[in-house]
Amino acid sequence: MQIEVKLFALARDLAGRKSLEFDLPPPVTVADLRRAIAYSTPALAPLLAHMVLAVDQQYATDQTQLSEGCEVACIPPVSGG
Amino acid sequence: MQIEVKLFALARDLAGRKSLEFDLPPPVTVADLRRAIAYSTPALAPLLAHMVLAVDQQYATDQTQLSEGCEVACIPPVSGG
Amino acid sequence: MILLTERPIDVPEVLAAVQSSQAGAVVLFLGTTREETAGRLTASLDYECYPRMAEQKLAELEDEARAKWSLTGCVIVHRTGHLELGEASVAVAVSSAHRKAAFAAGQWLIDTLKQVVPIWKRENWADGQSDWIHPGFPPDAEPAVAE
Amino acid sequence: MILLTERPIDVPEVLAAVQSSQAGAVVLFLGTTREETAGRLTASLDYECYPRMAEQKLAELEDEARAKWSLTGCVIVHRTGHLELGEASVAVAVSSAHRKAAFAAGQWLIDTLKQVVPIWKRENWADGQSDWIHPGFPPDAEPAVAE
Repeated sequence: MQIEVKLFALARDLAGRKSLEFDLPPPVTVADLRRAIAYSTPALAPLLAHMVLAVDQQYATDQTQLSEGCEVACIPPVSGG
Repeated sequence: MQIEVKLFALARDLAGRKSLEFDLPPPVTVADLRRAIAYSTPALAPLLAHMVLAVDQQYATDQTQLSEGCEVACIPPVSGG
Repeated sequence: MILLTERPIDVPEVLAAVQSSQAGAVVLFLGTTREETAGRLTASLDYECYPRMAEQKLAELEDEARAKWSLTGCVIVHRTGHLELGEASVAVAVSSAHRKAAFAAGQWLIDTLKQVVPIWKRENWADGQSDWIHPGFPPDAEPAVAE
Repeated sequence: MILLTERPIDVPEVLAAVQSSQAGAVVLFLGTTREETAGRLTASLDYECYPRMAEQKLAELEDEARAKWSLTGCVIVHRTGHLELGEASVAVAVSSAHRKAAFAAGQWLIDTLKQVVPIWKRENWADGQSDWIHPGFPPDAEPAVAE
């Protein structure tokens, strides 16, 4: 399953790119994707523990199942306002 | 002692004038002045029980002593804002 | 800064007076003329005040708010005279480094202003009648007018 | 109404969008760029957002506020891109028949926005360094930056 993960703010700076691409065998949960991110991009590991993943613009838990074509993003701690 | 009492809003409308004048023998307290107002201007009596008197721009109690030249006003319940 | 004025309240000027690069938070409250009060239609309002005491009480409110909270700016403006529907009768603006202080001070200022500052509102009803609004008087009046 | 914009926030327009003769109370919150954060001087700020999710979360905030309180108007505007000192990064404006609802909704909206909307601030310090602000990360960072 093709998954693109959007990166923002410090996560993008640490990874040196705006998104990460993965091809993982289904079924894939957010927890699976977290492990793939940590493995592929060690520079993100310290921040990853502080990030929530969003699936289709909603905050997800480790148990959330990913589906083909869903939109995934890493959300570091927010500081708007 | 000459005392002028300013009237506002419904108090002024009920009395039909902007102020009341009294000449009372000192010492004069706010309670004395209230009695004089009720006696001289019966139209104000129902509202008078709901009014606070202000002496020199500060809310006064019945015990407050009036002094020569002080500024006295009847303050009906306020509705600013 | 406090002001009683017969002219329309200049809201951008009120905001400019409290904004500062020291303050991260600005809270503005505007009280505006409502068309309907307890089911009755208003055509316009008149506000009267006891000018010398109203100014003194407003200045005391600013002093008390600055003593209670760490404020960068504090402006209270109350309109007097004749107001049409939708016009602002009062503006309270505060700024602070922290938004909690700004919200708390803004709310305290308008709540306390409505309790202690000698200003009175007359509702000119759409049906042609006019009434001074004195909360609690007459004792059997509708209670909704002071909000 | 919600808006993400790279242009300066038009505050009079925000206020006009919530004012109404049905609403007696308007509360506006402005968050502005502070010169000093925990003793360090800021030269400017950049805000980045995840546009699609930020818009969705802002719209959810408006819906939730309208469900919790009886509001006449509700506008949330967040600036993105580059901001100079003193500029407003966020404006929240609500109107209601009653001021308690307007204050409560305004405070809840800005508090919740700061917790859930995917927007990030980068401080461009006066000393030339730049830092993304991620409250709680790194774990030993100064805690004062998120206020």
